[in-house]
Amino acid sequence: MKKEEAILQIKRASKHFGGFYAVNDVSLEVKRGQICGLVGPNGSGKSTLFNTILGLQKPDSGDIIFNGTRINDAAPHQIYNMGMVNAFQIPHIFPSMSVLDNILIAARDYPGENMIESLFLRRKWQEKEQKLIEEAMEILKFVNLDMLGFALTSELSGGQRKLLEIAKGLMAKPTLFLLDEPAAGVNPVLGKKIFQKLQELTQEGMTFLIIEHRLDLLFEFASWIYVLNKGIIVAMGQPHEIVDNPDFYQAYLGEK
Amino acid sequence: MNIAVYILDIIIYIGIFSIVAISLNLEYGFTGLGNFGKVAFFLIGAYTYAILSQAGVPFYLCLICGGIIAAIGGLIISLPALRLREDYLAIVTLTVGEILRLIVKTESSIGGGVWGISVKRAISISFPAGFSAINKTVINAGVQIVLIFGILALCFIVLQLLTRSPYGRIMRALRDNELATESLGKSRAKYKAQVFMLGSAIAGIAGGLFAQYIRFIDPYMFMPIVTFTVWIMSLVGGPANFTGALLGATLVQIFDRGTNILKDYITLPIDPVNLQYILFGVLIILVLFFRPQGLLRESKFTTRPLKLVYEKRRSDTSNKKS
Amino acid sequence: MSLMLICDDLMNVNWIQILLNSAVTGSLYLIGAVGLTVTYGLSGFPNFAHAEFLTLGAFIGFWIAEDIGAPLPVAFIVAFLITGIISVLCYRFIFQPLAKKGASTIHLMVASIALGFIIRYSIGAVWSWTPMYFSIKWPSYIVGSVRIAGQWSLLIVVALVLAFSMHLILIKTRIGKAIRASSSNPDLALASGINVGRIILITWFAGAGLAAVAGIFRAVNTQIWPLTGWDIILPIFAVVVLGGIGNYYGAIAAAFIIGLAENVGVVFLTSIGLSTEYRMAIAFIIIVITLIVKPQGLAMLFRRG
Amino acid sequence: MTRKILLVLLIAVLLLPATIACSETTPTETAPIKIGVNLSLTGDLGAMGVKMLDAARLAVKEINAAGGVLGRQLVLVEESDNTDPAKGLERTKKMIDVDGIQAMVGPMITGTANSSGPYAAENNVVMVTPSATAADLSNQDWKPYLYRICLLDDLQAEVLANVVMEKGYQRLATIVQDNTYGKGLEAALVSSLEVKGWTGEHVVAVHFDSVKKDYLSELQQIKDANPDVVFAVTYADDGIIVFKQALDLGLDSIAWLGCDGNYGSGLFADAQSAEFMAKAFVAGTRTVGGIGDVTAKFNANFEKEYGYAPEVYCDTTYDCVYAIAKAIQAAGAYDGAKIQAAMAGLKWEGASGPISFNAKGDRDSGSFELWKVEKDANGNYANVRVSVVNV
Amino acid sequence: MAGILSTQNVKAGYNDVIIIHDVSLEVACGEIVAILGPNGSGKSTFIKCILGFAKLFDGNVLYDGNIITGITSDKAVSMGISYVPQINNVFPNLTISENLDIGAYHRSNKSEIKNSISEIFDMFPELAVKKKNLAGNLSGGERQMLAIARAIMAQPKVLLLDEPFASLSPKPIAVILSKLTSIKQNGIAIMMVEQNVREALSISDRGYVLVNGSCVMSGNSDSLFAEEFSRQKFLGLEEKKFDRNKFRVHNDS
Repeated sequence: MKKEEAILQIKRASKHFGGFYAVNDVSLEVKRGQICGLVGPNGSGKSTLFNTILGLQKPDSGDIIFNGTRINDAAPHQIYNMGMVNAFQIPHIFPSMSVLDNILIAARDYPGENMIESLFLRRKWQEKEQKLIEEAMEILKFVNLDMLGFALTSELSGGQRKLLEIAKGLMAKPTLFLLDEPAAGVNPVLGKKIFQKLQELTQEGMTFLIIEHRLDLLFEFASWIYVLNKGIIVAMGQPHEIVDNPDFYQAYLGEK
Repeated sequence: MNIAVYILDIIIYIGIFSIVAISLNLEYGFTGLGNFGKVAFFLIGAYTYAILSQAGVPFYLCLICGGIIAAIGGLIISLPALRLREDYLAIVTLTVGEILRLIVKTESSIGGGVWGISVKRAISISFPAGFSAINKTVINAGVQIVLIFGILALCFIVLQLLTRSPYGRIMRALRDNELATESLGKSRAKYKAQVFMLGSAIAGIAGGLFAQYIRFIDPYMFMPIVTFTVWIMSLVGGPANFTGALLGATLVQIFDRGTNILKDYITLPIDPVNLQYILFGVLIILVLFFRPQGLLRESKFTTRPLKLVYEKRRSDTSNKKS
Repeated sequence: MSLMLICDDLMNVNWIQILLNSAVTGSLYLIGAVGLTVTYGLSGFPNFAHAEFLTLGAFIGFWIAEDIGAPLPVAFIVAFLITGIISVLCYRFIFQPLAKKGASTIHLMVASIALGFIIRYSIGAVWSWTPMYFSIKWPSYIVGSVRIAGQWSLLIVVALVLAFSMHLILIKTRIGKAIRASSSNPDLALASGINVGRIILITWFAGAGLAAVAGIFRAVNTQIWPLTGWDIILPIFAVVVLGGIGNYYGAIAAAFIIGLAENVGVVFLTSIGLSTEYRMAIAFIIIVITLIVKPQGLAMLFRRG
Repeated sequence: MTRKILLVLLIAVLLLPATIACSETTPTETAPIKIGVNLSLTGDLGAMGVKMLDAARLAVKEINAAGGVLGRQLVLVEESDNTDPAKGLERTKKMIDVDGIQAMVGPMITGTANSSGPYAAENNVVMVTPSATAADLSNQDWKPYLYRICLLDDLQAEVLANVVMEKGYQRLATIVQDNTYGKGLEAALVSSLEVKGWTGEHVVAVHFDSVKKDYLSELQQIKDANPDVVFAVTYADDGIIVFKQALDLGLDSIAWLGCDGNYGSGLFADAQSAEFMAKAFVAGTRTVGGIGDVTAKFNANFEKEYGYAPEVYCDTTYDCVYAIAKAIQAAGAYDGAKIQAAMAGLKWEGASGPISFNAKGDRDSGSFELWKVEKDANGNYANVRVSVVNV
Repeated sequence: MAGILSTQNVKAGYNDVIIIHDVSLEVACGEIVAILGPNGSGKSTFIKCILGFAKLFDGNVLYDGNIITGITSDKAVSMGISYVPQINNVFPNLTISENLDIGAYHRSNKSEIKNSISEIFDMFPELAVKKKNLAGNLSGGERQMLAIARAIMAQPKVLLLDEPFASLSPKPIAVILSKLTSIKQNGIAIMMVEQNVREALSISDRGYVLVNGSCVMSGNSDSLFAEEFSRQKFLGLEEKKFDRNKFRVHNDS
């Protein structure tokens, strides 16, 4: 696998609401197999940038290129099926369904999700589903939720929901996984564990783009950081470079 | 005096309204689409059946066409309406139902307007002379029960299979959290429109069955109260459970007919019709307060493989213990 | 029918009279819709039992004015108060606890339909389904080519006074500002020390009271029976939706637009050879189109509402 | 779980007949005869149906006081179709299957007659309707089991057409209820005028929804079309609103024609409506009892019993009960098929005039009254007879 | 210095998630206290739990020496605690004057309210010019000023501000800073949550630093400001030693 290749490229993307530029001429690259961090104070445009990448909002200008394809105009579900998934900061769970159901629904290329096939090709999807359940169990084990597979999602604690949100993303076997604050709202030990897991997954070729306010964790695991402030990338580099970069502190602690 | 015959009539009504109620359960209970215009699709099915059967089309084609046209109607309404907030969707569908009724009422060229339209029974049997009226009625009712419950069983099985499949999982997911479902790569517009079409088609078929059983339809039969009645059935029985729809339809029918019969034997201080509706209102509010999920809950398992895994796991743990 | 003939038809119409009729219809819808739009905006669900508040008010007014023989203004006031209190009780003991239990919008809506059943058929049980009529005889005036009946002028005056005094209340008084603040930003209203729960109760009280006034007018103009309110609930919903849910000024504009649309609609319907029965459909189509195309309705024009 | 539920369902369905069966008493030769009544006691036409039910009860009371039928008392099984034909059929079935009636008064509305007809005929149950006037009903294959005490639309329309011809009106406007009754009479009048070679023009046709109850603009339409005669088909409740609003708009300068639906003191409940009718109505039609004192006696008894004067279709409802009683008497048994056969030969003087049936079971003789509204010295309004036309 | 508002070992969060762990701090009359920390550190949650907008699991809130734990916001306002949320902090459909009137909702003396309004307009001439404008039409800085002005209308003894400078450009920040100083001079205690550390510390008397829901530093502003070297500490990065050779991926970039 070519690690140097950029899986996601953003070229001069802008997004404004009224006169306010939430994302202003941002260009960045995420390389395959990398954990890439995106940091910045509140209101710096991180979430808007994420939404733009995911197709939830259309950029006003610029290009978003995923795996060599321009995805500016793709719908969120199309982008998902191309292999880019995300985990929300506040877990988007399906409370009336079991944990396993929550994960299974995230699988891509699943034949049973077509009305005709789910009715008339039952054997086909049931076989596939058995395999998917096994995979889902693996993933649950990976995030330590394997004992809760049949619990109702509404009964999970906040931290467990967070893990479930990540597990859902993994079920889709993504090539690029966008995470919005994976460690927020979970205890520090678990937060660290999550990042360790993510690092394990990079060994399998998965790529992560992560927004995280727990800078200690992010800087420990990420290999590249972009610092966003007021819609503009003000600094980038490896964590140790960022730590020494005055622009980074200016973004976070205010103008001098 | 033939109470048995009357019971058969009740059973047939239960059958027809169960079909409408399960279509509402499909839309509302499983997918979260609050369709308050159920009667519109019921009406489309009934009028399609009536008009086609007058033209001599065989009954099964009439039913299928009724379903298809209702599905098309559902698609036309769903395209713009399904992205609406749930209360807007409710108001829009309720209003569309009334517009449709107004049209068939005013345009007498469509289905006789206010004069209504006579409908032939789907299956009419020519009895040899000397058959008693009772026997004829019973046999006719028997044929109707076979027809209606056949279709009910078919719808029930199809929907049961559908909701216990990955497709059903997506439906439930849409109900729980639309945005999350979309972000998991499922086009919510597509799935919602499909479900709405399927639900409308089923309601349309029920409308056809209703028309051929009543043998006469006119616009006064398709008031919003029909939609509300179906909602009562669904909410009482359990919106996310098809057996619940059957239970709800049965309870409402028995309540309706039972109180109507009881009034002949009990002297009430108030008019029985008024009392009936007051009790309906109280019943719904009580259900919403104390049993918002209905009498029957949603099934825990979305698919059969999941259930098998669950059972296997349970037996494994119990084996370990022993 | 050719276009020429249609034009010819339209020339013959007494447009001033049509405008007056529209004002009458619109005034009634306005009084009926104000309460619904405010409670819809604040409580977040369409209260279908609002129709029954109209009916109930009409019956209470009828009872006071005809059976007891009190003058009409007394009937208006008593109907306003009693209906308002009943509405508050309904909110307090049905909708509020349901909302606290986490009932969805649909459940609240179904509950309101159920409450509507209870009130409507209770009225039917108490007063019977036979229509009744106010015995007051109103004078009728001719002004130029226009005829004005006494009850219409009263209705229009009440609607105008209501529109203006509501405006003053909302703009000038403490409670009015609190109502607007609560519907504009409920969380901040709470953080500003406004007891939003109490504000909601007040709007339910006043809204239902106004519905009662509208119900009496409807009854005076036509008849009184248990469906008095239900007969016009969909046009009232059309006003609420077109005006922008929760927007008072939008509702004023929408009431008169829909009054105009219905009455002018009758003229156009007959001139193009359609049944006047489609008059009902005009309001319905306005609902559907507004919700699909621009769910915020006219609210964008009246941001201050 | 599912199996349990199905079991419960089954038990519930089976319990219902058990409860009914327990409360049933087996009919004997001396037990009262149950006659069905299927009217609209709630819904759009509920107000009218309630009064008609009073008339039926009066007839039963009188018959029972006179010794009943075949030595047995009559009992009414009262059902309401809520002005919904589907409900109407359901209620008919209930009366036939649960109460075992062989004859019934009603249905009140044409829709319920259409929906209930086939089932009644299959079970040999006779329906005698006081008010379903639509001509179309005569051609149904189940028609032998429906007898009609009311006179049909086309007969009434002919009388009205004569008035139009005689007075020489040239511009006809119609404002009719948007239902079988209104549209039926309107169509019958127009075709009757055509047959008679009328040269005038039908300038505007307004079909109104009786639920809308605000007809200002519709009436304005009529006014703007400048007709010289307006034909109104309403019942009492909507009629009041139409007429009071017509007065508000000054439509009393035009001649108005009425029909049986807007006959009766119910329309005078509102003073403005009464004033308008007195001013504007040149004539209205309705079926009447010709000579004889049956009508007078009915009117007097009705008013004495209920405290208000009988309104439209009260007399025919009353006659329906008598028709059934007489047919049972003639048949010698309470048996639908026999009653149906006996009914055809009946001929008597009813509250609504001389009654007999043609081959189709429709009333073939009767008198129409032309009426007007007048204010008496005390300031009370009343319908006044202009003339009587026999058809 | 007696604290007008203080917290004792509060634990707070949402639903079942605890975000704030054992935080005790206080603000005294006529003092500005800044609560600093990177985003996600729980600052906003902390301020919200005082007024019951976030869930308080444990600990106490004291106001004027009395325990007011679990108070409802309308009572808190009438007692003298005003709160300015970070977003949606004005009533967009109301004019500036009306927003101020709402601020004085629990006050009854009309002439006093009138005086307060004119005082406010003296303090915020920018708002006085536009007093008939809808708040929804104001710029970000003006909105923030209005939000603060609305809160002052309640005549609070303590003003709680949630990130008053967020997403504002330097110029309005400077204006608001000066306004806060004059508010302080009127004897109102201000407790302000902010991530713009320098701006906040430039006017505050004391500061607390929250990282990951716990208070890691506190002291007077000058001393905090002086700890410029510990800026990593503000971001919770103080003990991390980033291995410069750990990542080779980007060496060439």
